[in-house]
Amino acid sequence: MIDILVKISFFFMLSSFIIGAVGSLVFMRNNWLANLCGNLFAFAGSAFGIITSAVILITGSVISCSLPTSFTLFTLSLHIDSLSAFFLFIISLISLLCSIYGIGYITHFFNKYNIGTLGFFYNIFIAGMVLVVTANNGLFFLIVWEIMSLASYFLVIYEHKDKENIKAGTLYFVMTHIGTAFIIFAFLLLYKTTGSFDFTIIKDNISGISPFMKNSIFVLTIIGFGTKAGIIPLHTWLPGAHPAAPSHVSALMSGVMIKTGIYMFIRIFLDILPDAPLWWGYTILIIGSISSLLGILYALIEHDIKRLLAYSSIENIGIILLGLGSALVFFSLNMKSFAIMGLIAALYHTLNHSIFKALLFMGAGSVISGTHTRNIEEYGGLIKTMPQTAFLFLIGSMAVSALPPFNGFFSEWLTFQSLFHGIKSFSFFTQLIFIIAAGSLIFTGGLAAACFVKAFGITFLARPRSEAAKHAKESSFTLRIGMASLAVLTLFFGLFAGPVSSMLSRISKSLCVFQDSESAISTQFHAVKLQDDFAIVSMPGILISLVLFITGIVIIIYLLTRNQKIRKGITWDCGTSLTPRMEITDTGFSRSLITIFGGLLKPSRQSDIEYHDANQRYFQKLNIATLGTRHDIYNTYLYKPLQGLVTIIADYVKTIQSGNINGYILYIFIAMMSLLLLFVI
Amino acid sequence: MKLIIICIIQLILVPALSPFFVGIVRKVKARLQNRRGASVFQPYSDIWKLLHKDEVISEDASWIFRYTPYILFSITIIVGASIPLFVTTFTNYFTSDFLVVVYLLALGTFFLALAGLDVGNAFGGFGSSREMTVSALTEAGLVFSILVLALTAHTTNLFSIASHIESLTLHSHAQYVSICLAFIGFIIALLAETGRFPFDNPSTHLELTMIHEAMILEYSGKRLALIEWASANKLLIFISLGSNLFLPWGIANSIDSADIIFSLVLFLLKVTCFCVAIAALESSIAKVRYFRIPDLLLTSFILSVIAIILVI
Amino acid sequence: MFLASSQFLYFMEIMIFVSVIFMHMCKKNTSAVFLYMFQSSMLTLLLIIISIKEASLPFAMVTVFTFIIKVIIAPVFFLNLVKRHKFKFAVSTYLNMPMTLLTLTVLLTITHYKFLKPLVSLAPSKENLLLLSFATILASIFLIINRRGALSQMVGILSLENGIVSFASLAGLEENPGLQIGITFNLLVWVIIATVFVSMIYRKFGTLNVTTMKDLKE
Amino acid sequence: MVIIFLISAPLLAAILSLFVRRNSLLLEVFTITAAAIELVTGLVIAYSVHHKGSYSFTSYFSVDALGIILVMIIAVIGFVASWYSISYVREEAKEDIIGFSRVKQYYIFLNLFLFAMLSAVVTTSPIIMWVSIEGTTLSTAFLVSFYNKPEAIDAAWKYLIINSVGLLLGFFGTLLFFSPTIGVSDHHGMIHWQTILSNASTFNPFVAKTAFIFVLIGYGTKMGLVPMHTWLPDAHSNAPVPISSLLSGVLLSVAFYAILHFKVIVDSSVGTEFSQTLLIVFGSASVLIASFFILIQKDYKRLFAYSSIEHMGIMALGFGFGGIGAFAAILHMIYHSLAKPILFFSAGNIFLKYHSKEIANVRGTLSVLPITSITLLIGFLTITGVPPFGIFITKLYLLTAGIKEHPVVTAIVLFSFALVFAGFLRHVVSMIFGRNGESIPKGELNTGTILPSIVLVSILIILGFYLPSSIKLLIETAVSNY
Repeated sequence: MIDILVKISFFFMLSSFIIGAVGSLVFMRNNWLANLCGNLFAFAGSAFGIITSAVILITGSVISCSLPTSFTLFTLSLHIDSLSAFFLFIISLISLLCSIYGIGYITHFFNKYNIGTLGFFYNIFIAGMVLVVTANNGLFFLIVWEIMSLASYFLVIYEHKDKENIKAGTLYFVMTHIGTAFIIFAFLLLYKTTGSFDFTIIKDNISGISPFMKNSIFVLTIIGFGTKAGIIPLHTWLPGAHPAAPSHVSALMSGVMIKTGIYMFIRIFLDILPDAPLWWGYTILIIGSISSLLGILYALIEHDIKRLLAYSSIENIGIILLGLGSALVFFSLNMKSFAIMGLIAALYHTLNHSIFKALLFMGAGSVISGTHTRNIEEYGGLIKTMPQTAFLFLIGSMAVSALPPFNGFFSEWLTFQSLFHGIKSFSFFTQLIFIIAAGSLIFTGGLAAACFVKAFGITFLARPRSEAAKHAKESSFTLRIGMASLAVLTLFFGLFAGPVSSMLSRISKSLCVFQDSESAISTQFHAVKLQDDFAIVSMPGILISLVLFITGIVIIIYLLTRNQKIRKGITWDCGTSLTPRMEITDTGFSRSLITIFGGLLKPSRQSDIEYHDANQRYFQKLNIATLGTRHDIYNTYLYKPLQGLVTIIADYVKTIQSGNINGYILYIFIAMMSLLLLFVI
Repeated sequence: MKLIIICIIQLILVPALSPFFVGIVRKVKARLQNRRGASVFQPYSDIWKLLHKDEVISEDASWIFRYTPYILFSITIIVGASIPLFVTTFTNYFTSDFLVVVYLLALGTFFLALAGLDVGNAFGGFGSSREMTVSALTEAGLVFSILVLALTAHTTNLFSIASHIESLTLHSHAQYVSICLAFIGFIIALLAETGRFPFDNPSTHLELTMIHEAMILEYSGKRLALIEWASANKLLIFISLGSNLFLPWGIANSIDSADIIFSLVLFLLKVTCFCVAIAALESSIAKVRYFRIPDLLLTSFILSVIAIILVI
Repeated sequence: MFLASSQFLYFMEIMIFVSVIFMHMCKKNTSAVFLYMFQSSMLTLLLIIISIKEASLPFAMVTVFTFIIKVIIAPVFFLNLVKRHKFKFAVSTYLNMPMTLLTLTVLLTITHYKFLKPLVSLAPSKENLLLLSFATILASIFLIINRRGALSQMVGILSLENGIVSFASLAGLEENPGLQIGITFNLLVWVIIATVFVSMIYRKFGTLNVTTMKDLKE
Repeated sequence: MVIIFLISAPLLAAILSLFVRRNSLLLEVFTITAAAIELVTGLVIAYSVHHKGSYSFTSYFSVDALGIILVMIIAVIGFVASWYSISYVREEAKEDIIGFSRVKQYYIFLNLFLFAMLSAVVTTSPIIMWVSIEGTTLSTAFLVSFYNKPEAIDAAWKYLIINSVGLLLGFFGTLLFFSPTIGVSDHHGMIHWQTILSNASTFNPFVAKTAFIFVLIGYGTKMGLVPMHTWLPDAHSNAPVPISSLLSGVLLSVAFYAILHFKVIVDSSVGTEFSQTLLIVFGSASVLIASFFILIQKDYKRLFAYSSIEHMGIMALGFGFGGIGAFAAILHMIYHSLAKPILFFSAGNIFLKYHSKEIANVRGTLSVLPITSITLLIGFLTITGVPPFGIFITKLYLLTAGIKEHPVVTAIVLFSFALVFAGFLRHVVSMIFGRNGESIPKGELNTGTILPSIVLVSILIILGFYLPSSIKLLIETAVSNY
């Protein structure tokens, strides 16, 4: 009964997306119709998606269906277990709110770009993601994976009049395609081992796989899906592509799309491939450490608010990988209860990051639609003109900085706890890796707070730094609805950490490998408790005490001092007149951290700066200034050499086509003679 | 009944005593500088005075500037109530995980830094920048130094850590050494977090050196009082953490009245000693250059890492 | 029946091969054309002998047709072309004379080396003949590679075709005579088109040297 | 019977066109009518092949499953190309690039070309096939040199000479294939494929191998396999656009069809491994080398030509890998034939506007030629194998077929695909987006230049999602035959 209902709901979801896609193309000529059609059907589809996933998550049932196609080996087979349903839930939830937000946000594209195509690709994009996490056949998966990439590529280059967007889109599409090539190879190796592309059949037949094959698949998967997830150093496309898309799409890309990579990591390492060796977990932990630490450092450098958020996504992917990596290590060491804990941490952070990153991107989108620039240096004082956006962005900032009582804190706490268990338990080498991971997570946490103080402070506080910021207006109603719902969700998922964790624990246990093992965490409604009383945290407790104490203190102080006068004055200006130029800049704010981490960040340096007022200065010339805006070490040391290598080969190959007909016939002659010599003996 | 009294003591002990200990530090420092110094109760008078003064608020200030003092102060009270002060049986399940404490304090720092940025004067901005830089780097040392104890005690709950460490008979020298190393790391983190020498000069108003003071430059009246009080609380919180986690001997393990009174007295003594030591330390060392700070903080982190490796 | 003896066939085949060698060496376009004429007539002789042996009338018709096209029409076309555009001297070869001859020797050796021997299983009695005509094929390709002149390349292709036809006739790989006439007709069309192109090249580039056409490269 | 109509239609159109004077409309009518007749008769034959497995008429004509696939490809692409030719040639005539005699010449050769291809596919005799394929060279040589520019003549000369050398080698190979029939059949009767195949067991393995090498080199030249491909980019980029699309999309496949015929014979003589190894060698070389050329290409028509080399490599690889690879290769042939004309037609529209083949000179086609840009984009996505278009799945099948026995080759091919994609994307994006410096009038030329592409796009999309069972059956029959 439930099966059928779920299938119907899933079908409705898909058809909504398709109707939305086609409909917005049909109504292309009319901006409003196209906009409404695209977003409302996406909304409806997402709502069905939420229903589908919620039912599966609650009942714990597994839905699978399969349709043969006219192509062999390729069946449209879907398999929604709890893990898929969880990711389906995230996708639907975020796209639901993005669609609401989109209705208002898209209006500023009217008459500039084609609304119909936006609606088309938007719906296709969501449908692609939904199918990616539910597909159960390798070929089907690859097709929807590519459709997702394709749609997102067109969304990235949607504002095609901007050259930078086109460039970012090209890089993105090339990177994702190369990533897909690795994925294809991984699937081919799976096929070679098991003779099928069907995940279920692969899972059943894989036990005899050779270690070499298994490790090859691991490496290929890490590279392939890591490209999508944006792990460092495969992230280079991400900070360009995510900002280039319209903001609600950025929210989806950063919040959800990169998670499909995480989904496949879990699916392949913990579900499909048997018996992960220890070094897999180590590798993921190291990747996670690097991504999280470097990601947030790069975010600190950024002046472009959406690029900053994109880098922060890399950081959060790193944190998720720390959870996943510890889960894998525990799993290899046969400590399944802790493995479940690590997995819960990873899944929880996946959920949380989706929510607050979507919130932040939407906030950024509101700010951009108010000020028409992405440069943080040109913002300032927006808290007065856009108070609600500011408040919601602040919540997002706090959540992403892992500050209690919001959801980011809990998942980071859980990640910390699983890392602590790693430190506690094993051999020296394992311990060292976990110490590195925990250390980088701590630094990441601190730096994230610094980064988002910067992002929020420079954007919304102080006086406006530009005319645009001065005249900004509060964003329209649907935008605020979208953001406010997400803000409520950040608090919700922070507050109900207990129930959500137990749900996640059920999801983890639904994986075959964890079927008969207990989770290391036990949850009550008010608190989450670790095995052996190692740690206890109560998110409601934190929230309640914060609310109680803050209101209490405010009331007490008000009662004590209600007779006092509060005078408004100008900010202390040391006797000069204070201008916005005197406020700290974005660069200035992060300058000291950049200098401290200069060795890692390799900021570019500029020598011989001449000031326009040089004669008034004591130092008339500054020899070296750290600009700290460029950090293309990956280009310099990884991509450029690779590209150079290919170019060199291509230049050699080019000489084949010399234009000389005698040479051409010589090729034929040589080919003929060598074939005769080689094959006919 | 007894429990409720203990609860209330636990709740108000930190805010009630913190100005006193700030006074002690100042007094000792004055003595060491051959001054007579103000009375140890002077901070109480300061707070009282400020609470009754009229206020000037910048016209550029938003609600963040207005409410940060309340948030900050509330957080210090919550944290003050969630750490072991004189009794360990007090099982505060809600907020006494050490990561919660660290992140709650970070929440305060977060808002303080925003408040520094809010009014848009030049000082507030760089104050915030420096504060965030220092706190980002300090956190690692702080967490790892406490983690040493947590791993020794097999729990991350601060009360449980205290009681475990107290009842611990150390088996190996490695554990001694590691706890000592962690303690040094913790002290460095303490000095950085509470804005003491050699990181910050709590009594400066010179833009080259100030961090904390730069952020609160715009505050006056009751809000300044709350912030001053909150930073006093923070100092006491860290001193109590240091004395009750690393040197928990004598802390009450039951709610027996005699034990508790003994423990309270011992607590006051330990904290006083700590304050004297801090004052002495502050008088004997110079403030380091701002860009030397990371070295010191990294030292704290590395020491803790070594301690962890030793403790396992 | 000396004419039908394999000695005589062998002689023809040698003549065909030798004419390719001379095509490599000749300095004038006209002499290349005459060499081709000579080669074709040798081939015709060969075909006549075979058709006599087979005593088949259709085959004789094919031979006649071949004679008309290869010995008369094609050379006439070429000679007209040469006369019209006055390109008397052929464009030089890539390799100098000794090297060219050396390469030809190598090719001849290769064809007689063991590994190609099984090819003669088609007609074991005519081993040397087959190998020699195979050598003619290789030498003709080498001619196209070695010569820079457009006309010489054409002659090379035609000579290659002669080599193949001689091989096929000797090995008995014959087809329906109608089809053979079709093939020869095809060749005629080819010759017409190619001569048009040669004159187009001469008009556009002012030379028959194909190495001047180097614009189409990467 | 109907097959007579099929192949006489283009021939008749060519002959009739000879007598047309000063009325280009009449030429167009002849051509399009002939193309329509081909399409209809092709469908009729397809119907009977689908039902009976093969179709034969007298001992001269026979069409099997793969044959009818090729006939349909020729008919469909021939029709679409004729359709496109009308507006394309009109545009050029309007701009005084070509005069009436050229237009006439164009249509005559176009029809002869179609005739040659059709007869190559439907004949039962290897020699007629050879003559027809040689005929395609001869009929298109003047179309390659159509614009009479120095580089066009250069290209046409290379086309003629290299293909002649190649085809002569192929001819030699074909003759060697007759060796098993010596003494078996009537010596002067016509030798059919079937005759050779039924006697393949008496084929001396050594001769069989030698023969196949010559055939592969020979027809491989026509098919554009590396390293015999050198003429291809020159010729395809210099011919008029509709001809390029026929050359790239159809003729190469016809040449491959010829190779496949010989492959069956040699396989039954010496086993499949020999021919498969050769096909893998040439196929992977083609894919790899072409990918590098695509990466650094500066001329968009040459770009598409190199892409054809790559795709011919894929087809060769498919049959080299065998199994599902062969299925993929035939399916790929269909998709490629449908997709390549889209690219060339778009290129033609762009060329008519921009008057340059350099990628660097073409910018911002999205604002100048919106619909052409979209078709170009779709064509690009199809040809590089991005879903939902079918080539993605055929590429995957190919890799699937290869992974078991030849993992290294598969990896190389996969790498080449990524390279091709990167190169293509870079070029196409730089053409479509960006701002055009000079003022080029906006708007499509006329519907005749875009409708053919749209028709092809719709066929492709339908076939990408849904492969009719009849086509699938045909392909499967073809796979079992070859």
